[in-house]
Amino acid sequence: MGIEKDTVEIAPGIRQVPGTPVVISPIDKIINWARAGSMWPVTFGLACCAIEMMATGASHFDLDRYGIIFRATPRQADVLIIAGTVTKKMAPIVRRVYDQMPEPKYVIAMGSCACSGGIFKTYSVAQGADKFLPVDVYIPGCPPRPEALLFGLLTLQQKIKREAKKWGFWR
Amino acid sequence: MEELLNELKEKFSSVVIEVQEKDYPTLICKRNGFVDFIKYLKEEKGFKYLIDLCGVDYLNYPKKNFEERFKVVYHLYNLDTKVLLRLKVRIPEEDCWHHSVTPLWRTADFFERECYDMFGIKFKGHPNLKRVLMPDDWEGHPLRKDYPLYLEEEQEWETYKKIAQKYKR
Amino acid sequence: MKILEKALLIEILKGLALTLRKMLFTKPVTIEYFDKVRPVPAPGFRGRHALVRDEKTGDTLCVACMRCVRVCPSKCINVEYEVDKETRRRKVVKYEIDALRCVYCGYCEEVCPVNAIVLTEWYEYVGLKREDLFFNKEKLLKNWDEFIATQKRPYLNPFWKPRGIPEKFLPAKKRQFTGV
Amino acid sequence: MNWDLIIFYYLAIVMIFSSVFAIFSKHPIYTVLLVLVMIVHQAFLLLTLGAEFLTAVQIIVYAGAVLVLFLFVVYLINLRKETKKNIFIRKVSLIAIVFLLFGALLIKNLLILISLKPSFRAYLPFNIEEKSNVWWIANYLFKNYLLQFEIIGVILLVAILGAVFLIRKVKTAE
Amino acid sequence: MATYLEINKKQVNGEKWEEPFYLNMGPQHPSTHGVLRLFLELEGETIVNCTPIIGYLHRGVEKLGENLNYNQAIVLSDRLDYIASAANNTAFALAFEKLMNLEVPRRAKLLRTIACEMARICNHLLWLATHALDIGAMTVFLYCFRDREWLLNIYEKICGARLTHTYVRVGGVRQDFTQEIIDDLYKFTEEFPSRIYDYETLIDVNRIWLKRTKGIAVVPPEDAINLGLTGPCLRGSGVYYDVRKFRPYDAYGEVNFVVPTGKNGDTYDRYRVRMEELRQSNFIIRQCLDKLPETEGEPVLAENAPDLLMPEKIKKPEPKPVPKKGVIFRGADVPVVPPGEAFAAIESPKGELSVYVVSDGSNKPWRLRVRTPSFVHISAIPYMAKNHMIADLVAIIGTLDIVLGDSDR
Amino acid sequence: MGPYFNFFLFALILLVLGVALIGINLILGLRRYHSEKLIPYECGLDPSGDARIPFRVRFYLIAVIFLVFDVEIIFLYPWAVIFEELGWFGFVEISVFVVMLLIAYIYAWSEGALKWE
Amino acid sequence: MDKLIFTVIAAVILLVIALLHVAYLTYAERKIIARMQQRLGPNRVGPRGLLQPIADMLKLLTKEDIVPYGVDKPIFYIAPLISLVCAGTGVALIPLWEKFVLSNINVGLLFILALSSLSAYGVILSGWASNSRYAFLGGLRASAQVISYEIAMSLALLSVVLMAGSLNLIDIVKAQISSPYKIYLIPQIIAFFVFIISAIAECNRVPFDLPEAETELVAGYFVEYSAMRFSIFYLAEYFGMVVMSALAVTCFLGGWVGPFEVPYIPFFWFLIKLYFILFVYIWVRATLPRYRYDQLMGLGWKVLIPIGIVNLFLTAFLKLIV
Repeated sequence: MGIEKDTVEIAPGIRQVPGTPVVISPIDKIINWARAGSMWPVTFGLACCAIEMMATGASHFDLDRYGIIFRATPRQADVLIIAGTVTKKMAPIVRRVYDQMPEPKYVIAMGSCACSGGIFKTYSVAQGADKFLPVDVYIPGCPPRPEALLFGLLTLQQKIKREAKKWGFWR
Repeated sequence: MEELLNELKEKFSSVVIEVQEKDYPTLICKRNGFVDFIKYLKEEKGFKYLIDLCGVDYLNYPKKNFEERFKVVYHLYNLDTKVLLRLKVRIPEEDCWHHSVTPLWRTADFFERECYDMFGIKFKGHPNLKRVLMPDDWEGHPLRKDYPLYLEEEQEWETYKKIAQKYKR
Repeated sequence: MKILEKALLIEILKGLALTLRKMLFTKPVTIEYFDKVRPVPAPGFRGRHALVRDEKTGDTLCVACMRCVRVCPSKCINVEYEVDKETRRRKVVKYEIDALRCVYCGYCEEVCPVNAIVLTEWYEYVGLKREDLFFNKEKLLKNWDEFIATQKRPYLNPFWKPRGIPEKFLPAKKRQFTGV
Repeated sequence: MNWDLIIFYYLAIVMIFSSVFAIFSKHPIYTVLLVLVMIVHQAFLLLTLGAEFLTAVQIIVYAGAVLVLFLFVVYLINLRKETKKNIFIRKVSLIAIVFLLFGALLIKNLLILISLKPSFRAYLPFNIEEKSNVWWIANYLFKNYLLQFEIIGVILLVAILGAVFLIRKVKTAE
Repeated sequence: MATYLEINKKQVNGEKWEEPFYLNMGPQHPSTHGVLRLFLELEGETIVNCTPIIGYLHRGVEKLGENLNYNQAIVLSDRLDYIASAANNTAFALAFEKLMNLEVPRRAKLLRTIACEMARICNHLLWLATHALDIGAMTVFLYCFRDREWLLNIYEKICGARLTHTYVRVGGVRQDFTQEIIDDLYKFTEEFPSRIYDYETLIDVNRIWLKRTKGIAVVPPEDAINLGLTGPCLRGSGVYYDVRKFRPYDAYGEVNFVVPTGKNGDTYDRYRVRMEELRQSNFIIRQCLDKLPETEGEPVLAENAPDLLMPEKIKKPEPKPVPKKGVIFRGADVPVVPPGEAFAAIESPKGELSVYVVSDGSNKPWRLRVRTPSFVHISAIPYMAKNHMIADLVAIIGTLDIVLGDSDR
Repeated sequence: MGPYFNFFLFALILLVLGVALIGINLILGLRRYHSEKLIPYECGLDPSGDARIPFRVRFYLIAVIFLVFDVEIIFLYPWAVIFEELGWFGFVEISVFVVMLLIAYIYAWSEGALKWE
Repeated sequence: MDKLIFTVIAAVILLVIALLHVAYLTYAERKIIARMQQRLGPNRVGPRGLLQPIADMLKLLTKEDIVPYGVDKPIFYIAPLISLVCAGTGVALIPLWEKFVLSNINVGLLFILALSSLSAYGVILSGWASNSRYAFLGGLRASAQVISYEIAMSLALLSVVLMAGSLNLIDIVKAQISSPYKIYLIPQIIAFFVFIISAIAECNRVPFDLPEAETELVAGYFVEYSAMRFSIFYLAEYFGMVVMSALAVTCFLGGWVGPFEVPYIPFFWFLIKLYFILFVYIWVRATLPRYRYDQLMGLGWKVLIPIGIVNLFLTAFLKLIV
């Protein structure tokens, strides 16, 4: 997975990913398992990568196997897959859609254009979605293969599984 | 083909300045009387199909033999005789307008709006001449040659600038 | 007859029969990616960038001709070099690729006269930070090592020697090239 | 105090309060909603009397059809204007008086009811243990009140004709 | 389009009992095929007015193309109509070749034709998938993607990418087919007609499908020409016009195919036209494959084709000149590009895609104009959507086969 | 403790379940409100005015016709229950009733009341 | 007091069984549709994806619950509860077995109809309360659809009542057993057909899923609902499916009766029939496109209602003759 490699041994036998909590309580584990097991992205295609995103959802790659189903409204979604070029005209809308998603929410920037503007270093293209969104996973490629998107989603799952204390209103 | 061009040249001598034989026959026209000319082409000569309408900016073009800055280029097609005709109209920079052909072709609607959006050429007689690709409050006309390809921060569009600054990490 | 067909919903039943048949008698086409199957893309797939490691010197083959830098449509390659005063050969000091800007057109591997840069068939790479996908020379060489370990040698990228282009147009080194 | 009475008090009080609030409510939608509460409770009141069929009818016809009709009517009028005008507020004092009167009446009736010991079902004109409530209703309806039943049919016919006619009139006026 | 404030004013001042109901569809909407935004004025569920608002994917391709050389501009064309990028590549390449007076080898022409027709099948499959999904048939969507995957795999073998091929280039194609690819394609052409039959079983005669498509968005032929519709949308109205037949390019002059046309000009006819085109494309691929052995061994790139690294005419003084040893600049002796202009059109799967390029003699186009079918088709939505219901609007967007990357450029 | 009691008990349990689920959700869920999040959803744009504006469709007429039909069908239920006892008499009786309904139905249909706009 | 505790336990058990059915119905739906589309469906969360519904539920439990600006708060809060209670309570009335029915009411059939007519409120109110135009349109569509198809459904059930002579669901099943046909599907095939179509429409399922048509109205009446409130709507929808299928089994397919007795599992045949009808729901969803709104209303008013009336009179006539 590539994630095991990132861990650092902080004490004999205890490995930790830098920047994450050491202790993940059992309830955190259960919640994280549930969250990782049912990540619902918003149906939000912007450009070329949207086609590969659809292809990933289709029979050959079948996102449904990992419990990933697309929801049309951001209110019921967990993940925002920015699939394609974000233009400046579109940026406020992308941001609004992100804002309207309920916590906890994650962002995947799919493809070169979404990550950094790609080839389109022009007047009308936002140079990367991370200019205005907290991107969790960057997937390079133009567009990435469906497997790469799946790999990105799995990486996000791993990331979710390492989280702690992301629940409860009193926290 | 030749006959058509000669006929047009004779009949509309006040409109057609020059006839060029390039990959397709090209007529260079004047702005005045252009609408009548193109109407004649559409209704009498069967050029019913407007393939394309676009603007070209000739600022600092190396081999320029005319004064005006812009050109509006039309590609017309006759579906029966299979003739493709290119019309060019020169538009000066200081007096940047042209006649609209939207009443003749509904398809010209978006083309003209785009041309206005990208070059700032106003089309007189267009029912709804607004920007089509860029946001309404965008400054400048991007496809002009003096417009930069990539905007630096101070030239940035206001709305985007606000968002980028608000959520800067 | 037509009315009867309509009343009995024949065409709808046919559709239902098709879906049922697909359910019962066909196999799912799904590739169980990641844990069961890791598909190998076709040779020449334009994936993660790498710099070919020269087996003799352990360094890159790149001669810093700057052709890739100039051909790149998205301007994502940055090469810096210094000239060796004695041999008048160039030596690469810095070779950086911003993978997030790359559009994977494969022009760079095609123009490279010494087949130093390659877009490998490796697609399983993502970044959690933007810096993760900013490849410098070491990373690119490491990418190559990771990739070549999965390959049966000799490896020959089709774009190093595109099929169908007359050989005489290719630079000498490319012509003689038979794989790494 | 037996269960029947407790249930009755609950239903009666909720019905009265919901209808009063329905009158006072600023917003037409709330009015409809409160009337819904009232109707449902009324249906349950019928249930305590053993009138199962009428309960179902009450819910299906009044809650499921009449109130939906009201809801559509509420959608049709301009809600914002209605809420702004708030014509009911002016008559608060009047309504309060009526409410008090009704309250007094209610309390009096409640006092009478408390003194009644036996179950309400004792007052039913027929025996629902023997045959079901539906059977009895059907028996009365289709044997004793046949003419009335057919008249209902005519009334319903007129209702549809009237509605369609009205709509047609509106359409032609446009 | 009325803004928020205007609407409010209307509502407060207007004494009318019925007020228009405004609805905003898109840019984030499952059925607008990307980032199209439609501003609707409704009466009940009927559309009184519909205003398409585009530009949410305007990436400045034309401007960027003026800053890249001709070969690099082809990379941009991939991202215009990303569903059928081989067709876009071809359009660009044809215009540039016309400008440079290049003659493309016959084998390259055949390969281009195959690539274009594969792109057409890909595109129509995606169109059918999304169109069916919009109307509610989700299984057709997945079956189409299943078969599309097959073609994408072949594309991957051809040029190493699934969507953005950059396969066609100025003067020919990037590389030749291997025998494996030809075998794959033969297998595909044999089996594909049965797959089409599958989709037709599910929707073709289905009464719901017929109800949803027949008589919806009828465009009479005159209006279709006036609206500038092209491709299957025009042919669905019964106008016989196909660039492949009228101004043949590549190898289309030497293959047989029928251009299907519709009669009524409604959504169902357009659907039938596209389904028929799927079969025709399959047939064209088959013919081209049969012709391939004749040209065995030919180069697939013209001899005088410009190098990828097109040298600029006026060379900038470089700090350190490149050593010439062992490096041949192919095409370096050819004058790069003569000044002038060229116009080339192709029948892209969505309609007529034409490129108009003006050159000033340098290695970069002075003006690169792309007339894309989607842009024109979107401008036809108000006409087609009038007096239809919201549900029909979804079908109309589907039947026009819009890609926003194509329209906004 | 009759069947009705069970019925209401079940409804009550369902209600409790629903409330409990929402309650647990309120306890377990994160809450980070900010103004952007609470703007009503309209495809990522500013909403175009209040959503609840009068809406002219023929819901009114449909509701009236539905109401009448509903009442008629409710009357048919007791008839169906007692049908065997009534025999032909009941059949004729109800035929008259339903024919009147049908007249209204056909009239409404011919007037286009069932046509949806 | 013992009896009360016993009833509560019975009710809770019934609820748990129903909830499990509902939860795994979502799983089965995903799995079956996946197989029809030559996919695999959920298979990574838990063994064979069996924990998928639980993961979904848990995730939704820990999501943020958003109440947007401009919503009508009280109605926004209670609308999902109305939906859930009205859709779910029907389970209590269904006789799973001769001796197991939680609430054996004389007019059980009518009560189920009453509940389904009440459940329109949940939809219509949620559409109105959440200040969104998609929700508003979805709510209106849903309410008109539900009331239109209720008539057709009542007519279909009326023929059954005519055959059985009772409104009690257990009596209906018993009447079926004692009738020469064993199940009412044979004489009442038309009514069954009408009933199934209107049941699909009542549950807002494909091809009648207009209120929540994703490609038109984004998510219909629950556009603004998030986290648990949304999932309660979801639960209500699937509860509705289960109740309607169970009603179909009871009224047309002979309830708990089967060709042979299965020892120890008295509900066996009931469940088998129930699963079959639920499968039909899913099967139809995987195959058919969606109707347009006016066509849907037209189908209800102009096709199903005449068929229902004709069938009713045919039944009555035949019953008198035979």
